[in-house]
Amino acid sequence: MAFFLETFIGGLMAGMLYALVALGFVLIFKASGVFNFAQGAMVLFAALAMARFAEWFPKWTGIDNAIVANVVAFVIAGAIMFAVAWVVERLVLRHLVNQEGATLLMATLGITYFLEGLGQSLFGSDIYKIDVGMPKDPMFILESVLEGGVLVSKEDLIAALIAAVLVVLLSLFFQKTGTGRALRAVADDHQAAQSIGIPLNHIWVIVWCVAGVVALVAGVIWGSKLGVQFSLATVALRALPVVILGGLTSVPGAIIGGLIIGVGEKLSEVYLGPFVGGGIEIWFAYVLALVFLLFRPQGLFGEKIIDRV
Amino acid sequence: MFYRENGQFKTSYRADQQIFPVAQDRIAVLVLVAAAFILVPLFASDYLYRAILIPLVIMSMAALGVNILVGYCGQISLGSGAFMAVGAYGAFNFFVRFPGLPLIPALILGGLCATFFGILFGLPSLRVKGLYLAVATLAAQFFSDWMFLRIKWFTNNSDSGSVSVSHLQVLGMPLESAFSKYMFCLALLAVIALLAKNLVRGAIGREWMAIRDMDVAAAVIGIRPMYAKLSAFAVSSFIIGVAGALWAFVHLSAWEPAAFSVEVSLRLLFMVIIGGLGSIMGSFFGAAFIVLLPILLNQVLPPLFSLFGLDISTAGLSHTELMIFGALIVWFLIVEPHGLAKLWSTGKQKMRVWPFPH
Amino acid sequence: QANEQFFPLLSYRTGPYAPNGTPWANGKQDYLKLINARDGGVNGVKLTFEECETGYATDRGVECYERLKSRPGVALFDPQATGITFALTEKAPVDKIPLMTLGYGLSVAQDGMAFKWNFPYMGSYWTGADILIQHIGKEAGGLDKLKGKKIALVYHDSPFGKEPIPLLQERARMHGFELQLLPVTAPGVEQKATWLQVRKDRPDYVLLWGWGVMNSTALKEAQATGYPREKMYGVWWAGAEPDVRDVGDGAKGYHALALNGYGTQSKVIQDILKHVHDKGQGTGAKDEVGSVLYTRGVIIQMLGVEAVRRAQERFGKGKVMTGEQVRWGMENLALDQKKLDALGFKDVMRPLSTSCSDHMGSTWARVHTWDGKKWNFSSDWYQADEQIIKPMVKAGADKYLSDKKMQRRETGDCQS
Amino acid sequence: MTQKKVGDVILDVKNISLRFGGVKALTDISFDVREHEIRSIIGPNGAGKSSMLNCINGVYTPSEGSITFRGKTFSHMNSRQVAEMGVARTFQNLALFKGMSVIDNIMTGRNLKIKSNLLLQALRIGPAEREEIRHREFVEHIIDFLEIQAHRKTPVGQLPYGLQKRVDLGRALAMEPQVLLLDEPMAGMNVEEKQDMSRFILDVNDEFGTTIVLIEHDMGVVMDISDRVVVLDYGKKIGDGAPDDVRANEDVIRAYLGAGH
Amino acid sequence: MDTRNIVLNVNGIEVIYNHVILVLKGVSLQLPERGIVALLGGNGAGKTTTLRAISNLLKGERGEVTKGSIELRGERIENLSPADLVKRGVVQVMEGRHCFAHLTIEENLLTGAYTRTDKAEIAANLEKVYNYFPRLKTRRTSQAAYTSGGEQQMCAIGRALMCNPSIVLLDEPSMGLAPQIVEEVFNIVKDLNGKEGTTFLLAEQNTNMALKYADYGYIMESGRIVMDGPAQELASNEDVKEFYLGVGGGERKSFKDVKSYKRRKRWLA
Ligand SMILES: Nc1ncnc2c1ncn2[C@@H]1O[C@H](COP(=O)(O)OP(=O)(O)OP(=O)(O)O)[C@@H](O)[C@H]1O
Ligand SMILES: Nc1ncnc2c1ncn2[C@@H]1O[C@H](COP(=O)(O)OP(=O)(O)OP(=O)(O)O)[C@@H](O)[C@H]1O
Ligand SMILES: [Mg+2]
Ligand SMILES: [Mg+2]
Repeated sequence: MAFFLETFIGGLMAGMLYALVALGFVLIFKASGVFNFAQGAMVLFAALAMARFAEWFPKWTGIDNAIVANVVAFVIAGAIMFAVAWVVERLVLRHLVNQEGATLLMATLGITYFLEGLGQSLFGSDIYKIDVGMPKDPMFILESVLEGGVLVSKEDLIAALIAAVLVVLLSLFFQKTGTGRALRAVADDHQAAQSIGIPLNHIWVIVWCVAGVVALVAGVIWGSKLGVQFSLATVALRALPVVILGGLTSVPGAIIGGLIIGVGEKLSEVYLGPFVGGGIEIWFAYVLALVFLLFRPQGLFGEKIIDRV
Repeated sequence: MFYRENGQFKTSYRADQQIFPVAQDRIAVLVLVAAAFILVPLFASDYLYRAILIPLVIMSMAALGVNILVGYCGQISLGSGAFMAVGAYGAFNFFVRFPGLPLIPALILGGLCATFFGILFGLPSLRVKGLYLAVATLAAQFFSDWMFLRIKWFTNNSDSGSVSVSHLQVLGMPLESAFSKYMFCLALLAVIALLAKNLVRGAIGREWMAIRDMDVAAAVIGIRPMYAKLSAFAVSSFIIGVAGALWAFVHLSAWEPAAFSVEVSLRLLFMVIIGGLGSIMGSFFGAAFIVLLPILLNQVLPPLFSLFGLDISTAGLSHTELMIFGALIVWFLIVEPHGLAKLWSTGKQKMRVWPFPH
Repeated sequence: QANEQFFPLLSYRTGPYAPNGTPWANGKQDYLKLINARDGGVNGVKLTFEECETGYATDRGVECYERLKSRPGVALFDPQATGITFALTEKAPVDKIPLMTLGYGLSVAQDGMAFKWNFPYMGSYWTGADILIQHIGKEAGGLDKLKGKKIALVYHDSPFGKEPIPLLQERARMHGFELQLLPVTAPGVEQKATWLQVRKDRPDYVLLWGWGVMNSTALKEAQATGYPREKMYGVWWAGAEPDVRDVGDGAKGYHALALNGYGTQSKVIQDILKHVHDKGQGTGAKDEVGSVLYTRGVIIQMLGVEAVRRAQERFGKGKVMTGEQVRWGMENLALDQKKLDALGFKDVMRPLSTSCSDHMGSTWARVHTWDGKKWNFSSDWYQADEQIIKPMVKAGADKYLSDKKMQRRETGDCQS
Repeated sequence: MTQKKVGDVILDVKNISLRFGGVKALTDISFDVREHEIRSIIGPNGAGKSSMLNCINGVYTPSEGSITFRGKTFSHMNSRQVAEMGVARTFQNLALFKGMSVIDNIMTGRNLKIKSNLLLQALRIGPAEREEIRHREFVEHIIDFLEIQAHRKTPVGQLPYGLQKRVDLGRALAMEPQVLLLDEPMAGMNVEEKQDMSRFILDVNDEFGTTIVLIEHDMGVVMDISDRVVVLDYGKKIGDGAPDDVRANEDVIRAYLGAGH
Repeated sequence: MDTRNIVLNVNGIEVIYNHVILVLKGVSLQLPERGIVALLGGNGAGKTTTLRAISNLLKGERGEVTKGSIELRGERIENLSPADLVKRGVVQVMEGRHCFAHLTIEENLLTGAYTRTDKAEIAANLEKVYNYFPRLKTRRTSQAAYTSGGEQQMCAIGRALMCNPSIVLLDEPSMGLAPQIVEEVFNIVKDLNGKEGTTFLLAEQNTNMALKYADYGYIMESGRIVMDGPAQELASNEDVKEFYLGVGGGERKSFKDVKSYKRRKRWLA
């Protein structure tokens, strides 16, 4: 029982961590209709910037205070993500207005390669450390009820809370503000949005900035968990089933999807895995998402896919 | 001036339905094919064969398969690597379990395994569409990665899970030299490309494209979405499977599941989009672009840097290569979102009106 | 024809394994530079090299191989990746170029009678696993004490990670411990489920068979689930600085195999610093010189160079050796302690001598432990148990040969 | 013009209702269509005209009611069955296959009639090729008929709107339908083009004896060429009869025509 | 034509799609302040292209203006973004509706007011649009994709009006609308023109209506302007009557009788 709970909670938290990355996908898709494959690379890029500036800042200035260094690094990394957003809009998106989804998808893959190359050449391809003081040791809850208690990772718990806060804020932004409405309009029809005066350029910079900041937060959390190095970009692959299960266009969907995927894959790995040799969680997550899609092709909370004649 | 279709009157629909109705096109393609079969062997070196031409030919075939599914039928798939893997391991199993089974039947059986796998993972496409489907096809990718690592039977119980083949023969002739490998792959590619072209310009091809462009309207004129989609999955995964088997048998000789990772799937999708969705020719262009570009950069950059007196570390070089690769992809998409094939046909259009600009 | 011996260097400085691949590649390069700078090459033969980025991908690796293999004076290839090794194992005999896979690659390739062109110098995953079990047994107070114990293998889900399994199963049968297999999907960024299982089953020891990010992640997850790091033992690919650096104190007490010595005190490293880095010719950062993987790179390259030197002894000093000649040199290496000392490798590695039937040359390793800041040796050298490994190698090699319908080499072939 | 012979009821729509959530798109609609006639459906925007067509050819499933085609009654059919029975249609918002050429678009209309299997098509030998050419000839007739010879090989996405409408018609004609459902075929055309289109419709009706169900907002056209007219408003039927009767119907004038007509 | 108050001046523009397809071959036209100008022509004449060129929406179609100039109140606007143009009061209602499929009708209308900030004004404007199109009000909460063709057309027009434009480029506003609504739309045009002084450029197929409401008309054919003049003059021109109004030679011909003959006049071959 305790173990089941542990796995379950562990799954929930892993799910929230995926959701954090998934959120970046959802944001950009929802607001521009672009499936941004570069989200993983952005997470890596942001984390690299954060890690390196936190390391360089004390060296340059001699101020040896971890908090100051982290804050400064976070701000600089944020600014860098802003610059990335701006450049991406200028050099890529602007020239691909009104193109099909597949083309845009490929363009973001191009951006992925570019960012991976740039990130590694600016910041190095070694493994770096982000230390924002996340507690690494576990805590135990329900010790009075269950023997040995239930282990919960403090680090994951904090990360999950941050993810939840981000989701609430972003959901409000999309549903309640005029800009949010404009963003959704852009996703539906670039040209029509242009025709009524929505400045695509600004919109895209805004969205990519927000997605960049989300990537930065994800990068900091995942980076402090895993260490910052290239493989960070591959967490995007783990976040994809979350995105489609929750629905490409739904911010809250990212969280719910994350929770379902997280729990599903952990339980499957722990309880089914041993019978088939283990290592099943990654495809299990995708198959799980696929099963949900068979019932709701637009994901749990996604906007209905409309085809009308 | 040289490229004109006026003056070439078609007197029968058969003539008009040829693959290349314009005589100049026909000649150009003939020359190309002849060059591939005759001219290339005259000067190609071992390196050119083994590191460039053979991978290029095999990847072109895989891209062709992907293009049928993605470009013609509009079902974006990120699981092509898995289809290649199934083709490779399928062929491998037939090859080692039936001693004496000739290579070509083994390849075809491998392709059929991939067909079966493709249909299985194509079933969700009946309900799931677009990007949702694209992501869902990754299930096939990760499942096959797992399957070939975990299920020992597929790898003939090898401890490490890596397998190898050797002593390949085609029609009694050994397939060892680079030249023979190249010719074999090229011949297969030519046959498959021809068959594929016939399919896409025939009734079934029209069904695929109809489903791609407007599925409700397609249903109204009597096209069954299920048949169209699954047949696209079947044909496409067959071709990809054969390509996968060739990749494993002829190019790598020994392989592990990582040889068909998700990276391969992505690159295949790349090839068809850069090359041009819905164009057989485009598959070749795309494969050439994606296969050759990194190699080219890798060889051209160092002398280029030293030319400008820049001393760049080897790591820096690799990163620069990655950046240029990414940037070029974006640049090509901007220049022509519909791919190199479209660029090609625009070029032809320009030639048609030459010397006038429009 | 220029009097130059060419060393193609396959490496990966980008991608998921770059943090580990980079120091390794740097060590290889720096040693070549050292030989040229200090000794003017091997008996006057200049050593040249070219690096080719594989990104750890098999097809890129094959392309690099095909591109570089026909350069004049190619000595040997070190593919730096298990997957590439598999592909090249099929190609090298045809091209007559030897492959050196120090500490990785196919375990069965130790059998030189079956694998004429493969040289898994200094150890394979079977010897590594064997030594770990010996060490654990010793720590537990004797191998018989392992009876009834549970040992988990947390491994990179790839041929690399799966190689040690047969040996461990053999050992488990011998000593009566239970072996639990826990695969981790590459590259290994998500291991929560694995460690939850570890927490549930509480194995007495965990063997870590990882590469790249998988290692540090495993250590962090172990910390997060409260598994004692002192009970964790890594292979030598999980025992370098990049694996523990960003875990810091969290990895304190973690043990791993050390295939080689390291540090800057050895003569060869001092020479590299003096002749290469101080001249501004160093390949990577100076502070990484002497690290675990860097030193391994240096060793690999030294063995390559010595093979050339050995070949020259037979086929003509001061000449450029062909791949076949280098292969002979690799097969007839005899580096005793005296030679090693002279080369500056005192305390960096154990003596090594190869023969026609033994392409490994040395099966020694020891254990080192991370104290939160640096690695410290915590055991003496062990040698893998020949009695267990030899039959397994023989059987494996025979299966390989029969699958391929090939024959063992004749003893006469050893002279060529 | 010769008097045309209108035959028996070929399509009988009985008590069809259709709702989407709260929206009642159609309520209890019944009407019939006789062989060889031109039957128009008119009504204000959102009245449910297109939805009616969608029910007939199986894109929507009506919540109540039945449709009888040549004596066989269905409460729901799938689009394929409808197509096999010889019902073709055009769409209000163009639903052409954008990436395909004009010829290919029209050829898709022949697909139901293609018999050779996948393998034969891949090899394209003997029967498969002959079949392809036979259908191609038929399609060329349609192209001649609709006067779009010049655009044969243009991708339809690049054609101006009016020509796309023609191609849409061509694709439906290629099915050699017995009943042809036309959803606003003349929207976005000028008078001259409407005249052309009317001529096509009348020709099809005359020469092939095709029954036509027409939705159109141009009263001039509707009143001139149709034999009988159904009027819908807010999903209800408010009129049915010969053009002149409908034109005089009070309800229809109020709901749709306005005083000007 | 009154040349003193030209707000929009299109000067000999050439448009090429995809680098090779030359569509406009030197089109010039002027829009006077407070005018209603009709742009007429058959299918494929280039009306839509002209409007796109003005509102700078060509780029998304891979088209570009290669020659000539477009001036808005004396300012060259070829290089402005569509959003800049909307800020300057020029808005286009695109052919084929282009409603935001996933947004409700009301959200669609509100996005039209993106460039405006005054909440009260926006609310008032919304009310005004609902007054013009009561049908929209009843469907306000339904997603645009699920409304009928005509409803979408109203939505598109209403959305453009929410920008509070001074110049509206209407591309085939009457397409797919019931006759009553068509009349309605033209009345709205007249109304806005009269009351608020909005200038209109109408690309239309419904020549009858267009000429009834416009002050001035241009007739296009294969990418060229072939005739222009005050609306009444055009309406009484014999050729126009015959080929665009369908009343050549006196009586309106029944659509039933057109089938036997066909003659087409082209001003330029
Ligand atoms: N994106 C495009 N690419 C290539 N050609 C195009 C494109 N859009 C339009 N054309 C071509 O430009 C010409 C003019 O088209 P345009 O849409 O401007 O005509 P129109 O007068 O608006 O016609 P309609 O009344 O049918 O809307 C047509 O021949 C058309 O084929
Ligand atoms: N799939 C759907 N989901 C929800 N509502 C729908 C759907 N299809 C149609 N409707 C609604 O049903 C009503 C009738 O629509 P329909 O398209 O049949 O009208 P129409 O008579 O063709 O109008 P128009 O002349 O404008 O084309 C409309 O109010 C529309 O919003
Ligand atoms: Mg309708
Ligand atoms: Mg138009």
